[in-house]
Order: sequence, then C-alpha cells, then structure tokens
Amino acid sequence: MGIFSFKGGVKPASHKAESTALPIGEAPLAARYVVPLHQSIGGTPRPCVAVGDAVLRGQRIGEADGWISAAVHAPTSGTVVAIEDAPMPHPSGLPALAVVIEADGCDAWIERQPADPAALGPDGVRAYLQQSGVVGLGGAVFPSHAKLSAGKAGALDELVINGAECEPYITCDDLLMRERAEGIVAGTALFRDLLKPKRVLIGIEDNKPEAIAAMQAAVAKAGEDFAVVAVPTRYPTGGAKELIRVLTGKEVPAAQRSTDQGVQCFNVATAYTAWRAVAFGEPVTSRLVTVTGNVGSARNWDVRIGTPIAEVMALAAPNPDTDGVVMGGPMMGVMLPDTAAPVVKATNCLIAHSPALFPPKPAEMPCIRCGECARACPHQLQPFELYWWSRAKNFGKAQEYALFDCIECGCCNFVCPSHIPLVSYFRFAKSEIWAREKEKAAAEAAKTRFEFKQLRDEREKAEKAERLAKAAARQAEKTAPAATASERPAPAAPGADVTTSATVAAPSPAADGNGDAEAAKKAAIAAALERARAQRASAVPRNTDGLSPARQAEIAAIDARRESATPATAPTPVASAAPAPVPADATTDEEAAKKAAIAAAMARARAQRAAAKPRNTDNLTPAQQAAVAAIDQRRESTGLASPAGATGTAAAPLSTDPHAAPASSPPAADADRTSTP
Amino acid sequence: MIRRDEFASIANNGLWKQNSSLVQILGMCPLLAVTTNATNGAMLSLATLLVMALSGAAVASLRHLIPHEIRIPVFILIVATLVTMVDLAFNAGLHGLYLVLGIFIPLIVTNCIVLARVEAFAAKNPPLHSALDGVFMGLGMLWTLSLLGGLRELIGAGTLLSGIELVIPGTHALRLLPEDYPGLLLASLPPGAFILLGCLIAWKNWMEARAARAKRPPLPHSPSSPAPAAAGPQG
Amino acid sequence: MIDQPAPYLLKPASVTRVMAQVLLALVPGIAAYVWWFGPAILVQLAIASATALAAEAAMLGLRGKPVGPALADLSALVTAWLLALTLPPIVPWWLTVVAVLFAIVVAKHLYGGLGQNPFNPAMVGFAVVIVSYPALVSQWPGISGPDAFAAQLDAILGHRAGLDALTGATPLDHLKTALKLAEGNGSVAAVLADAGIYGPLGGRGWEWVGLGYLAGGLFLVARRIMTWHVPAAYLGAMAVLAGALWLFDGASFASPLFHLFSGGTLLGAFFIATDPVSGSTTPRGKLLFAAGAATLAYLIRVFGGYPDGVAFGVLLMNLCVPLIDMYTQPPIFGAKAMAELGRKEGR
Amino acid sequence: MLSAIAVMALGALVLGAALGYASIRFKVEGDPLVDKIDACLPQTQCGQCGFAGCHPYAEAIAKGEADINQCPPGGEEGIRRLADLLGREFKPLSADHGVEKPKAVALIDEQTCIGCTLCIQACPVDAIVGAAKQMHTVVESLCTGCELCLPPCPVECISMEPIAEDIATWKWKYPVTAIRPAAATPLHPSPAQAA
Amino acid sequence: MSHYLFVVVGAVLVNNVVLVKILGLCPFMGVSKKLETALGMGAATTFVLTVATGASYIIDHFLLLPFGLEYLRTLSFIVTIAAIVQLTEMAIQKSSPVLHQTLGIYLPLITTNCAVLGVPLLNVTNRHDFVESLLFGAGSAVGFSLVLILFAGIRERIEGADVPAYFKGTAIAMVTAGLMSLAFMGFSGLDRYQ
Amino acid sequence: MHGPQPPMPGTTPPAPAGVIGAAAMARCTALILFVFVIVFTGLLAGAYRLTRPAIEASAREEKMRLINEVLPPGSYDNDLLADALALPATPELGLPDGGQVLRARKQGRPAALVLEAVAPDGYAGAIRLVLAVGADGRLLGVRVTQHKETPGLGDYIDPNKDKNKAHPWIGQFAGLSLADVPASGWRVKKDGGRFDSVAGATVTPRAVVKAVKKALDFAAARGEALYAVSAKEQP
Ligand SMILES: Cc1cc2nc3c(=O)[nH]c(=O)nc-3n(C[C@H](O)[C@H](O)[C@H](O)COP(=O)(O)O)c2cc1C
Ligand SMILES: Cc1cc2nc3c(=O)[nH]c(=O)nc-3n(C[C@H](O)[C@H](O)[C@H](O)COP(=O)(O)O)c2cc1C
Ligand SMILES: Cc1cc2nc3c(=O)[nH]c(=O)nc-3n(C[C@H](O)[C@H](O)[C@H](O)COP(=O)(O)O)c2cc1C
Ligand SMILES: Cc1cc2nc3c(=O)[nH]c(=O)nc-3n(C[C@H](O)[C@H](O)[C@H](O)CO)c2cc1C
Ligand code: SF4
Ligand code: SF4
Ligand code: SF4
Ligand code: SF4
Ligand code: FES
Repeated sequence: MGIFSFKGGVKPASHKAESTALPIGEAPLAARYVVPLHQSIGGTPRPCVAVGDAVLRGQRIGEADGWISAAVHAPTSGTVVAIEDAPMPHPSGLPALAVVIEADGCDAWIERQPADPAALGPDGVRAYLQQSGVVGLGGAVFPSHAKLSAGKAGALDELVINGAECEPYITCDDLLMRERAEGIVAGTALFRDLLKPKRVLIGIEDNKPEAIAAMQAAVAKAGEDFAVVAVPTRYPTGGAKELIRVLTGKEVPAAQRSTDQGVQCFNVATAYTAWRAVAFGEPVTSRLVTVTGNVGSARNWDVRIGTPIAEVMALAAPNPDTDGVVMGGPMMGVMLPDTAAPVVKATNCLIAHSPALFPPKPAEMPCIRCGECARACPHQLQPFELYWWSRAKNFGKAQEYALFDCIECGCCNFVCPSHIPLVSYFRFAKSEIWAREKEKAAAEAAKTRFEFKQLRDEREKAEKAERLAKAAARQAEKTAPAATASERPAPAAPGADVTTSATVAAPSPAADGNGDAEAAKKAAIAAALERARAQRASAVPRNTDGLSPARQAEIAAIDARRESATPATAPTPVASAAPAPVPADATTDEEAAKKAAIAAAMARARAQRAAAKPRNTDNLTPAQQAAVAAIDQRRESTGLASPAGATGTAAAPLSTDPHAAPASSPPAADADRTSTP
Repeated sequence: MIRRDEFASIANNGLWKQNSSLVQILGMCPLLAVTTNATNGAMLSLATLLVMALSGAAVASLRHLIPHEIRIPVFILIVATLVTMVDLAFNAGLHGLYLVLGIFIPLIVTNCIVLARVEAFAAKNPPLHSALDGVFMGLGMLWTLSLLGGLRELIGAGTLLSGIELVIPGTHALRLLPEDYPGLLLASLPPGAFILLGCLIAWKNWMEARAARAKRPPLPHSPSSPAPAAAGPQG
Repeated sequence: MIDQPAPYLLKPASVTRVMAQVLLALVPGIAAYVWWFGPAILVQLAIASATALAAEAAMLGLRGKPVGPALADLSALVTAWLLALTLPPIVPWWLTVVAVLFAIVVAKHLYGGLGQNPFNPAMVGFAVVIVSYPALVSQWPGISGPDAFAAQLDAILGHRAGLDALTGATPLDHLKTALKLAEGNGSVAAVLADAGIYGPLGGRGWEWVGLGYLAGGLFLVARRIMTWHVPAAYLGAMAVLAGALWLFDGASFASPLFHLFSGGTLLGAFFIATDPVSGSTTPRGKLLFAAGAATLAYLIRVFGGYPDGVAFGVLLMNLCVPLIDMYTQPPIFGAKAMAELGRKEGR
Repeated sequence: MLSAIAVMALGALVLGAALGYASIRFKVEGDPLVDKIDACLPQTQCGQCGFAGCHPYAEAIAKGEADINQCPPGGEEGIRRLADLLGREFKPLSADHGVEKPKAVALIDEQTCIGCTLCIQACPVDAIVGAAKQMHTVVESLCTGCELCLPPCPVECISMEPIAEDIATWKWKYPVTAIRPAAATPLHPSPAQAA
Repeated sequence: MSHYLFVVVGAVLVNNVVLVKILGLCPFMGVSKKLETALGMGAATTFVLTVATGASYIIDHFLLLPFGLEYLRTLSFIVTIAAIVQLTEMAIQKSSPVLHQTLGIYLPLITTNCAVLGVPLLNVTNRHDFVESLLFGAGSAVGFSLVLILFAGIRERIEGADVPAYFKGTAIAMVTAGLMSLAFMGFSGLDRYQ
Repeated sequence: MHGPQPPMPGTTPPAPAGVIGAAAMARCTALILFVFVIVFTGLLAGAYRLTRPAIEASAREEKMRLINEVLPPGSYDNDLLADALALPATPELGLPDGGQVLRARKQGRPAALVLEAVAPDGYAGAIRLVLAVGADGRLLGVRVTQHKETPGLGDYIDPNKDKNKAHPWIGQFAGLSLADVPASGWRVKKDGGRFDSVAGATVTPRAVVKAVKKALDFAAARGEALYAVSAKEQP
C-alpha cells in the first residue's frame, strides 16, 4: 500500500482533544423541530404531510424529487404544526421551506423493517437508500444512492472510505469510528457489494490512533479485506480528491467524476447511516455533531435533525464572550446569522466563536504576489491570480485561471501574509458567474421565443393576405357555393383568432377535389383522415394549434378553471389540435397541394401529441414546468383552479434549484377527458 | 453660411471635447516625437492645421463626386498632395526647421487625425464647416503640442521656445529656470514624452470631472431647480 | 453577531514581517559597504527612506486611502534602500530624491500602490536618473575609510568641485573603457592586473559587499521569503553566458567569477529580480524571468551603452512578465488526467 | 510634369487592377459580428435602445450607427461586454435611453384582467398565457421584464414585481475590504427620488 | 554579413519604431487592450510593413529616381501602401472573419500607421540598399509587434489594478508606454558596431 | 445625386444583376480614381515647379551656413560649392564610403580645404565632423555634424549643446596646427595631452581629438594634390 502525497496543504493546530474526552452523548429531545425540506444537493423534496398530521419518528415527510434528491423524515413523533419558510443554517440568513413538528415526547418510531439487500437487488437498494434519506455526511450532502453506481470507466478499482476528518476542531467521525466501527464496516461492506471495487481503502489521519485501532479491529472482526490506512495529518487530506490522491495516487480533475477514474469516496458516517437504514430500517433522523470552541464542555452529541442550533449549543455551555456560532470547521465553516436555524444533515460541527479563540482578522493588505497561497493550494491553482481577476470582476480571466477547480478549502487564505479573504473573493466570483450563466441561458431562450413569435406573426400576416386575395378571387370567379363557406365554423371562443390563428392548418384539405397529382391525392386523404380524427377528438374544435406548448397548457388550465367556476359556459373546450376545416377551394395548383400535405402532416402529429397529453407541457424545460406548476398552485390557493387541476398535481415544489426542478407529470384526468369525445 | 452654435460646437470639439491628442488619442506620433520643444510642436501643428483645413475643404467640395468604395484612396490622394505641397513650402521657406522636423512633415499624411477628420467630418459636411473643423482640430493640436513641448523643454533643460531662431531668425530661446538647473533629461527623451502626455490626459480627466461635478443638478431643495415640476403629484 | 468569512484561523504572517526581513537581510551588505567605502551610503539611505515615506504618505493621502497601515508595511523602505544601494553614494541629495519620487509616485502609486505595479519601482527610479544624469550616476567613490566622509558629505550636499579626487571608475566601467581604448592589444588579464581597483573575485571592496548580499539572500531563501528559483537562475545564466564567452575569447571577456562579483549582480539576483510584485510568479516563469534578466544584464554591461545592465535587464523582463506568467502556469491538480481524457476523446 | 503624370498613372492602373481583382476574388457576405453583438444583449426586446429589438440594435452597432451604451436592461455589465468585444472604451449608460433597474417580472392581477389578449400580442417572448375572454397569466420564468405589456392593457391590471432573492438565487457579496477604495463621490439624490 | 544582423537588432530593439523612433503610436495605443487583437494587429502590420518597404524601394529606385521625381515619394508610397492594406484587409476578411472583426476599424488604420510610411522614408534617408531595406522593414515590424504584444499583456494586467481614477485608461497606458520606452533605453549602444 | 435606387421587387433576379453591376461599377470607380490621380499629380508637379528654385536656394544656404561656421566668409572668394571634389574611400579621414572636399581659394590661390571626417570610436558610435584647414596647415574651425553621444554627457562636443556657451569645447581647435602642437599633445588632458575634457566623459573627446589630428595629417600629406585637381577631373 503506497501512500502518495498531494502538493500544498497546511497544518493548522488541530484542537481535537477538547471534544474527544467524553463519549458520544445523546442530545435530549427538543420541544419543536424544524426540518428543512432541502437538505441535500439536487431537487427539493416535496412535503408529503399536511399541517395537523400526526407523524412518527422516521416517517417520511418529504418525498425525493427526482433522482438527485433524497427523502426527509420526521426526527421524532409529534404533530406537524406548520409547513412554512423558516430560518436556515445558511450564510445568507434567508429562510426556506421547512416542516415544523411539535414533539409529543413519546419519540415513537414508525414500524422499522430491516431490508434484505439480496432481495432488493442493487437498484432496489439504491432506491431504498434514497427513500431512507441517506446522503453524504462528509459535508457535501450529495445523495449517496446516486454515487453508488459505477461510472463511465466501468467497474470500480477502489472504494475509498473517508475517515480523515482533517479540519481542526471536528471530531464527530473520530468518535463515530471509535464507538461504532462495526457499523461503519458493515456499511462499507454494503457499498462494496453495490460497487464491486477491487479494493476497499479506509483512510484515517494518523492523529487518530484510537479510531485507527478501532477500525482495524472491526475490520478484522468482520473478516473483511478492507485496508485501514493511516494517512499523514495535513489539511485538507479529507477532501475526497486529496484522499483519493493519497491512497491511490489518482488525481481526479474538477471536470471529472471520481468514478471516471475508477474510484468512489464515502464518508464513514455515510456508511454508518446506510447500514442503519438497511439493517434496522432506520432512516436518517439524527447525526453526530461536534459542539466545541469557546464552550465549557466540548463534546459530540447525537442530535436529531431539525433541533434548533441554539438548543444544541446550550448543551455545551458556551462561555459568555461567545459572539457567534460557526457551522462546520474553522477552515470551511460558515458563521450562522441565526442560531434559531435547525441542525441539518450537513451539520457536522458547531463551534462557539469568540475573539479570544479566533482573533479578529487584521486589515486586508494588498496582495504582494508572494506566491505563498500558490504553494499552499492543494489543487495547485494560482490563488493570487484568481484574486486579482475576481477583485477586478474580470470573471473570464478568473475562469481562465481555473476558478472552478477551487474547492474553497481556505488553505490559501490561511497562509496569506496580507490577510486577504481569498475564498470570499472566489465565492463571490463563482456565484456571479453562475448568475450570469443563468441570465445568459434565459436571454438565449427569450431570443428563441422571440424569433419564433416573429416568425409566427409573419406567417400569420402572409397567410391572411393570401386568404384575402383568394377570397377576393373566389368572389370574382363566383365559384361553387360550397367553397364560400365561412372560414371557421363556429369558433367556440370568438376572440381566439385574434391571439392565434390556425394558419398552419388553414389551407389543409386543399386538393381533395382533383386527382391529377399523386401527392395531392395522398395529402387529401391524409387530411381528410386527420380532420375526421380531429372532429372525433373534440366536438367543437378550436384553433389553438398555433400556440406554444406553454400556452396550450395554460389555456387548458384556465379552461378547466372556468369550467368548474362557471359550469354554464360552452361545452368542455379542450386544447386540441384540430385543423380548421377550411373547405377545399377549386385551385388545382400543385404547390397548394404539397403545402396542404405538409400542413396536414403537421397537424396530424400535433393532434396525436395533444391526444396523448392534453397538457402539452412535455417540451417545456423542467424550470418552466415548475413555473407553470407554481402558477397553478397560486391559483389553487386563491380558489381559482379547477379540482381537475388539483388532482394528482403535486404541491408546488418551491424549487431552490431550478435546474433540478421536477418534471410535473400531467394529471391523468385531463388526458382521459380529452380522449373521450 | 454657418450658424453660431455650429461654430461653437466645432470649436469646442476641436479645442477640447474631441481634442485629437487628449481624447481621441490620434496623431500621437508627431505629438510625442517632435515636441522636444514648444517651437517644433507649434510649427508642426501649424503645418497639420493647414493640411487639415485644406483637405477638409477639398474633400467637402468634392464629396459628391467621390464614389463611396474608393473614397479612402481618393482622400489619401488629396491629403498626400496637400502634404507634399506643405513639405515643399517648408523646404523652400523654413529650411532649418524642415531639417529638424525631418520625416514628420511627410508623415502628416499618415497622421491618423487628418484622415479620421476627413472621413468623419468633411465627407459629410459642407466645405466651410469642414475647413473650420480642420482649423479647430489643428488649433486643438497646436495648444496640446505646444504645451507638451514647452513642458518637456522646461523640465528637460529649463528653457522655453528653443529652436525659435529657425523660425524667426535673430530671436533666441527663453531661459526660465536658473542656469544651474540640472535639467531632467528624461523629459526630452521619448519616455518623458509618454509620461508627460499621460499626466496631461489625467489632468484633462480631472478638469472634466470637476466640470461635471460643478454641473450636477442642484439639490432638490434649491429653489432654482427646474425638476420638481416633473416630480409627480406627491411632489 | 460578527460577520467574518471562513477560514477563522490564520497563520501568523504579515507583509510587514516579510519586508522587515528583507531589510534585515540587506544589513550585512550595507555593513561591508560602509567598511570599504565609508558611511556616505548611510546618509543616502536616510535621504531615500525619508523621501520614500513622505511620498508614500502623500500619495496615499491624495488617493484617499488610510495612510497608517500602508506605511507600516515597510515596502516603501525596501524600495528606498534598494534604490539607494544601486546609486553611487556620492550623488547629490536631490538626485536621490528625484529617483525615489519616480519610484514611489510614478512606478508604484500611479498603478495603485503596493502589489500592483508592473515595473520594479526601485529600478524605474534608477533608470530615470541614469538616463537623465549619466555623469553623476557614473561617479563612484574609490575605496575610502571613514576619513573621506567629510568630502563625501560635501559631494552629497552638492559641492562637487573636488570630486575627481574622490571618484574612480567602477570595475565594470573601467574594464569596458580600458578594453575599448586599447584597441585590440589590451587583454582582460592585463587590465585587471594593471589597475588597483580589482580584487581576487571582482572589484576590490565590491566583492565583499557582494558577499554580504549573498549572505542576506541566502537568509531570505532559508526563511522562505523567496524561493531558490530566481537567484539560482539569475546567477546560473550570468555564469553560463560569461563562461561561454570567456572560454571563447579570454582576452576580451572577463571571467564568470568577475561578472558574478561585480556590478549589481548579487544585489540583483537576491533582492531585485526577486521582487515578487513585478516579477514572474510561477516556478518556471521565475526561472525564465531571472535567466532573461541576467542575460540582458550581461549583454548590456558588456556590449551596451551603460556600465551595468541589472536595472535594465529587470525592467525589460518586467515587460514580459504577464506573458511569461500566462504561458508558464503550472499544471493544476488533475491536469494529467484531463490531458489523457482529451487524448482519448480526440481519438 | 509629364513624366510625373505618367508614372503616377501607371501606378494607379496597376493598383486599380489589383484591387479590382481582389474585390471579386475575396468577396464576402454576411456579418458574423452582428450575432456576436446580439449575444451580448439581454434579449429583453424592450426597444429602449431605440430599435425594434435587440437584433436591430446589434445591427446598428455593427454598422457604427448606434453607440454601445443604449441598452438599459443590459446595464453596465452589458456595456462592458460590448466594449470588450468591440475594443472600445467603456462609457456609462446613456441617460436618454433609461436607467438600469432591478430585474422584475410582470404580474397580472387576475381579478381585474378582462382577457382582452392585448398583452399577449405585446409580449415579445410569449411569456403571457391565456385565451380570449379568459384571464391571463405571466409565466414568471419566461418573462424578461420588458414592460411592453403594460401600456396596452386597457384596465391597467399588469404591474412589475421586482424579483426577490431566495437561497437559490442568493449570491456571495463582494468582500468588503479593510482598505477602502478612494472615497466615492457623494451621493446626490436626484430630485425625483427626493420628492 | 554581420552588419545585416545589426540592422535587424537595431530595428527591433535599439531603435524600436514605437518606443524610440515614436512611430505607429495610434495602433499601439488603440489595439493593445487585448492580447488577442494585439497579436492579430502585429501579424497584419508585420506583413504590410514588410511588403510596403519592398514595394517602395522598387518604386523609388525604378520609377522616381530615374525621372528625378523624388517629390512624389510621399504620394506614391502612401498610395501603394493604401492599396496593399486594402488587399490585406480583403484577404483577412475572407480568410478569418473573426480576426477581421476583432481588428475592427484598425485594419484600415494600418494605412495611417506612421510606421508604415515612416519606415520606407527612413530607408530612403538612411540610404539602405534593397536587402537592408527589407531587413529594416521586417525588423521594424517585428519590433512593433513585439512591443505591441508586451504592452497588451501589461495592459490586460493593469486593467485589474487599482489605478487612481484620473489615470484610468489611456493615461496610465501612456505612462506604461513611457516606462517601456525607458526600459528600452537600456538597449542603446548595442548597435554601435553597425 | 446619390439617391438610392428604387427597389423593383420581384422583377430582377438579384444575384447576376449584382455581379454585372459590380463590374460596371468597378470600371467606373477605377476611371474616377484615375482621373483624380492625374489631376492631383498634375497639381503637385505644378507646385514642385514653383518651389524648386526656392528649395535649391535654401539647401545651398544651409550648406553654406555650416561651412561658414568653420571657414570665415571673408577668407575666400570662389564659389565653394562648385569647387567640390568627390573623395573615394579615405580611411585617413575615417570615410569608408568616400566623401567630399571643398576648396576655398582667394584670388585663385589656395586658401583652405573644407574636409569631412568621421571619428569612428565615439562613445555611442561614429561622430561626423566638418573641418576647415587653411593652406598653411592651420585649423580654421571644426564642427560636429552628426553624433550619437549620450545627451547631457558626451554631447558637449556640439556647441549648441555645450553648456559653456562662451568658450565651447570644440572652439579649442581653431588656430592650431601640427607645427604648434607636438604629436603627444593631441590628447585630452587626462591622458597627458593639451585638450580639455569633461570629467566622466572622456571617451568622446578622445575620439574627436584623434580624428582631427588624422584629418590634419591628411591635409598636410595630400593638400597640394587636392588643390591641384580641377573640379571636372576626379582623383
Ligand atoms: C451535479 C452532480 C452530479 C453528480 N452525479 C454523480 C453520479 O452520477 N455518480 C456519482 O458517483 N457521483 C456523482 N456526483 C458526485 C461527485 O462526483 C463527487 O463524488 C461528490 O460530490 C464528492 O463529494 P465532494 O464534493 O465533497 O468532493 C455528482 C455531483 C454533482 C455535483
Ligand atoms: C477541503 C475539504 C475537506 C474535507 N474534509 C473532509 C473530511 O475531513 N472528512 C470527510 O469525510 N469529508 C471531507 N470532505 C468532503 C469530501 O470531499 C467528500 O465530499 C466526502 O468524503 C464524500 O463522502 P460523502 O459523500 O459520504 O460525504 C472535505 C471536502 C473538502 C472540499
Ligand atoms: C549612461 C552613460 C553614458 C555615457 N556616455 C558617455 C559619452 O557619451 N561620452 C563619454 O565620453 N563618456 C560617456 N560615459 C562615461 C564613460 O562610460 C566613461 O566612464 C568615461 O568616459 C570615462 O571618463 P573618465 O576617464 O573621465 O572617468 C557614459 C557613461 C554612462 C554611464
Ligand atoms: C524579496 C523582495 C524583493 C523586493 N525587491 C524589490 C525591488 O527590487 N524593488 C522595489 O522597489 N521593491 C522591492 N521589494 C519591495 C516591494 O515588493 C515593492 O516595493 C513593490 O514592488 C511595491 O509595490 C521587494 C520585496 C521583497 C519581499
Ligand atoms: S499569499 Fe496573499 S499576498 Fe501572497 S500571493 Fe497569495 S494572495 Fe498575494
Ligand atoms: S481555497 Fe481554492 S485556491 Fe485556495 S487553496 Fe483551496 S483550492 Fe486552492
Ligand atoms: S434596450 Fe436592450 S434589451 Fe431592450 S431591445 Fe434594446 S438591446 Fe434589447
Ligand atoms: S410579460 Fe410583459 S414584461 Fe414580461 S416579457 Fe412579456 S411583455 Fe415583457
Ligand atoms: S500619428 Fe502615427 S500612427 Fe497615428
């Protein structure tokens, strides 16, 4: 087992002894739990309980929303008293949606049923872990099930279990390994069975001899061939990429996933919780939290998710000069704007901050390009260049210098003789770039829609002119009276032709009267068939086919609403794709026939789509779908939406990550209604 | 003919607002190369002024005859002809200065500001306006070049208007600083020219910022403010 | 609630500490200087320091920045000392003032102050005065004990009448002029043996000053104030170039040892080319920068119009720094894997 | 005299021939610059720049008929991008064309909306949904905030709502530096603001 | 032979067109904001300048001198240069529209780049022969490109610097050019063996 | 004028028309350009004719001005410029490419030679000189015509730059002859000779002194012969 090393890194004083003196303590029950729905990377779970519902510990209260998302559970038994925006342990201090549970004190579990991985099969286990809310507890809170499938490179070479815990002050993994090593090994075995790696490596920094011994013993006891490796103590060895480098010699670039290099990395606590979930049927409802810093008694506590941080801090008796609470370690943690915020799955450590413990930073001086930061950077970036360009808001240049390879470990910041808050500049630059990219994508989309609209307007104008000309011609020639029938038989909504028109379909069955061109004949037949089907599909066809899918969906919703609100109006208008049955005119022009054929084909396609999914939202982006759904919900809450709109539709996912927003499935009821004439 | 406001705007543009040297950063080569003293700067500016005024007038008169595609070659032709005439005149009349200014007289042809004005102004305006524009652009150049040249020789050697004897025989330079002033030779060398011009541009920025600050709309409580009328019903 | 971003731990380091160590490292060289050439240099250091601090304070004030912390960083003093050490100790006081003003005002503060200047301020100051007052800046004092101090002070105050007695050519300048005048029949060996201004390593006296700088420089390398790259590449390139020409024609070109120990070579290698702000920052870039600066310094001192080329070499390489840095970025973490990926996808 | 004219005439002929040949040989069509400029514009299509949308404005810039500082929605950032692309000096937003405002979306008061569809026709990016005589709604994520739908509405039921920040859209702020940049020019509130 | 080397070294470094001879400053200031454009402009100018020196030598020696028409030098040189520039522009526009766009208005401005007319005129004053003329032209062009590119590199960097407000932009660029010119003074004397 | 062509929708097939139009257009513009070239060249030629006499006169005057600095105007009565001799390559005068000798005569008798000389070993390259040597071997005057010595240091050899206006350094040579000054005296004082130099800049004067001495030697050796050759037959 070769130990490799990575360049850079720093060695701050570790301050781990303070909180390892006492064993893990069980935090007392709180009266009230605030369980945020968004606790992992990816989609925001949808609440699946209602205010007033009674819940048991381990009961699912938030449903995973997509593949990169994990369920959220009640931390104790009690009553749901609110589903509302609550303060979050987030540097912004902004609130987010949470389920508030008032504990009943019984702390009763749901019925816990161990799962049998063999019976479930790999996919079953992954789904089970997702349902159990197992996410990475090493800090990134990435849903673990998503990391448990092999990558592009095929079979995995190494599975790395991360027990490095390199940040100062934090000891929760240390204590977990000391006291619950067997569970970690069992969890590791579970991961091993899913990923089938050639080797399993458990990396622990050599400043935790007890943990190493405990893990070695547990591995031996379980009879596994996992290698427990003591790695040199240096921050940030615990970073997944650094640990992988140290244990395997492989470097995973920022633009790649570790599985592409045949490695996957999990935190020890993740393995432990996964094992608890599978072997005992216990979803993630608590986690170990190191409470330390400027406190009377530093210790690790097993804390329920959702416990207000202030209550957890109180357990450690903070000293009076405490002036803030840092969540996470002193290198990467964030100062919490509000200690009413709850403990979440990412809360590994709470440090009471005081000026004595963490002296206020000296004033920022200009960068003298001394290069200390570059020497300390574990990713071999040039932090001072990143800083130079981030400060000047030249984000293009910052990206040229690999801004997004920065893992925000803070090493550069730690060594800088000018005390520049480098990481803050990088975070600023990154979030600006993301915002800009979002804006750019939005602009691009707006442009496409704008161009589409222009095209449509033009086409409409042209068609209208053509129609007028033809009508004039017909008048002049005094052709068959059948041909002079009105263009639109009894439109249900008289105003509809103002907004949109059936221009595409207008000249549809143009040539059904004559058989000189084969194409024309075929087109005619197709068009006739089409018309028939369309007529079948809706009693009163409306010309809504020129609409964008978004608008069609909207109209459907509005119609539904109207229907329920004022039942006296016209018979069930439904979004459909009926071509306007414009009577054939007498022209024998081949071109017209061809056009007609195309138009008919298009109309057919559209009609089919419409028939299958009346709410034509399928080609919207998830974000737009989410937006539409949100509108629905708004209406619903103002009592405007139809019951049809409410059935089956999930409650609005107040997405925090628009890109991962759910694809709201169309309500089945609508589909049924449309297909039944 | 020409209206007063037009005249004022042409003059302001040439002398200050669109000053070729400080704002447009065109015509840099003579600006920096010949300003080792005020005399050279002024004389070359006069030559340029002459060319600009004449070429402005010529192009403006001929602008309707010149097809768009070949306007650049024709402009160059006109300018080059005029420059050569000026060159001949200097050679004949001010031979000493002619030798000092060297290739910078023929280089008036490529003085970016000449072609830039012809293209941007004379091609679109009547002859009188164009000639005036040339004159004022030239005057703008004149004061900047003289100022820069004066500063350079003053800092460099402590004198002013050295080389004047080449223009007006019998006169001689003024010595403004004491005889034992050591002189900062750098000012007379190319680096000094660049750095001093940088300072002049900064000075202009400062003047403009000051002017802008003075022109700021007065505070709302000031009675003379015309704005409150438009402030809406609450106001 | 305090509002500070992570990390909450900082290493005890500061710009002041860095600069103070640089100043400290200059002390051995200065001591040797005083020993051989008299205390006039101390007067110049004082003039330069006072001017630098005043100019720095004035510029900070004009730009509306807090004056205190910026003065306390000592960077202006480093600039002032290095500048004073590159000028002859007997130049008139106003010349030192002009040089320092150019260094601090033009080269440093017009670019935004500490850390942002693309050119080495001290060398800008030096170049300005050598271009403007070549005569004054090429008059160096001969070896003199403390007894010459009065005359030197007189020269500094501007009374330069009896100067000829004080001054002598520097070894580099003397060698160059002597070789040129002799028109082919003079050899380096003959010149070096002839005049009493040469020692076993370089110029007499100057070699000790150089050794002082070397000691200080090694101290800085040991304290990790700077890395080995710049001095090593600087001295290496100088030695290789001088050695090659010396081997090619030993009569017309002095030995590498002579070049290493005369002029500003050692000061340049350890204190000037190492300026972190205006120099290159990547490891390979530092090698390139220093080697380039040394090459130019050698070419200028041997073939060019100035007695020594250290300042111009550094300034000319300062010009190239953005490009050097851009093209010598070290590979970042995982770059190899990315390159492999690229290769695979390319196929 | 004659020799001079002859020499120059000869030169003119040769060069003229070369240029004539080249102009045919190297003929190009289209202007990729317009697309690049267009990509720098926010695509709000609001017309505040004085053109019928972003693309026409881009064309005008490319032709040199419009300055780069006429697009308020793009703001300073947009002007900077254009200046960068075109190698020009940055200049502040031209006051004639409006001011930079925080991003907002249109909101239709659904109780008041009479379903006249006028706003639908006005919206350049199809962000309003609804059919005749039915209430209309703005799809928030599609709305660019161009305000073009405001004037046509006969019952004035559309208002602009600034977009509020939430955790997902929250951005890390520019670090406050201890050494403050040069004292900013004092803020003079404009009369309208004060009123 | 070695005197050709000195012609080139002299033109590139010692008597650099921009920093010492002070020619071609408008493009030097105008096209140096970005490295990419500087590279493009450098390449274009190098080409035009080299061709222009060759062409003007031929014109001078075979058309003007034989007929005693020295006074037509300026006129004939500039017209030739304008034509060469236009040809180059068309060729670039065809072959690399991107380059053409980034160079924008500056390509036609090569015509009014003093260096392009100044170098042929200097060739005449210095009585260079054909090879020397070409070398001097190419050397000057390389010198122009060199300093343009270095300057662009520095300007990109000081874009991020906290330059005093009134010096932002052109003013500080001028100062930088001055300091560059100062650095280039270090080369003086290197061509004295010429 | 240049009103736009009315568009004719639908009738003209656009592409071919464009090509034909372009060709015709090209011919037309080429013609216009041609006419412009002819006209402006004509103008220029006219201007040249007008100014030529003046230019020639001032060129002559310029040359005479320099000569008069080294040769007192009254000391000759012939047309100096007409009495010129072209020298082939003359290493004695440091002229590798040859040069010119002017012969001053008074009443037909040799009065003085005006020689060009080059000191190749100046501090920063060659220094070009003009000197007048009387028929008696006495130096009448020396002037530097071209040099690249360091401004402010080595340039005191040029009387215009010399700080000592009353007794410029170059004035030391007037009146000296080989007979007055022994060979060892033709050095700067620092080297034991009789010529002053400025401390810190002795390379330059050394070069000049050496060149002057060589020129005197040359005049002594070849003077007779040079006076003898007629202007028509070249040596
Ligand atoms: C958008 C996104 C998608 C990811 N998809 C996968 C995936 O499909 N499979 C997987 O093994 N890991 C996946 N990951 C996880 C990362 O590759 C990485 O293993 C994980 O974030 C390691 O934690 P760290 O960020 O703390 O280093 C994904 C990460 C992100 C951000
Ligand atoms: C600078 C840095 C330090 C980290 N330190 C640790 C650590 O000490 N222990 C740990 O388990 N994860 C640490 N992580 C998180 C790991 O990168 C990675 O996300 C985790 O090991 C993946 O396991 P998980 O998905 O089970 O959380 C660190 C991340 C970073 C960026
Ligand atoms: C930048 C510089 C330029 C110089 N220029 C000249 C010069 O033009 N002429 C000259 O004679 N000496 C010049 N010198 C001085 C010579 O290098 C040399 O030191 C001097 O001529 C020796 O004179 P001395 O014997 O009087 O000390 C210059 C020196 C320096 C540093
Ligand atoms: C190792 C080291 C070398 C330095 N060398 C110089 C120098 O050569 N010239 C100078 O002006 N400042 C020097 N400084 C000081 C400082 O970096 C300089 O003033 C900045 O360039 C001003 O922004 C040096 C500093 C250090 C740490
Ligand atoms: S450690 Fe600080 S001062 Fe040094 S280069 Fe990095 S950012 Fe600049
Ligand atoms: S925070 Fe980023 S730049 Fe700084 S050391 Fe860590 S990875 Fe490198
Ligand atoms: S102002 Fe801006 S967003 Fe509005 S149309 Fe013009 S370019 Fe587009
Ligand atoms: S809804 Fe209104 S504000 Fe929004 S994009 Fe459409 S027209 Fe503009
Ligand atoms: S004036 Fe010389 S390039 Fe513009």
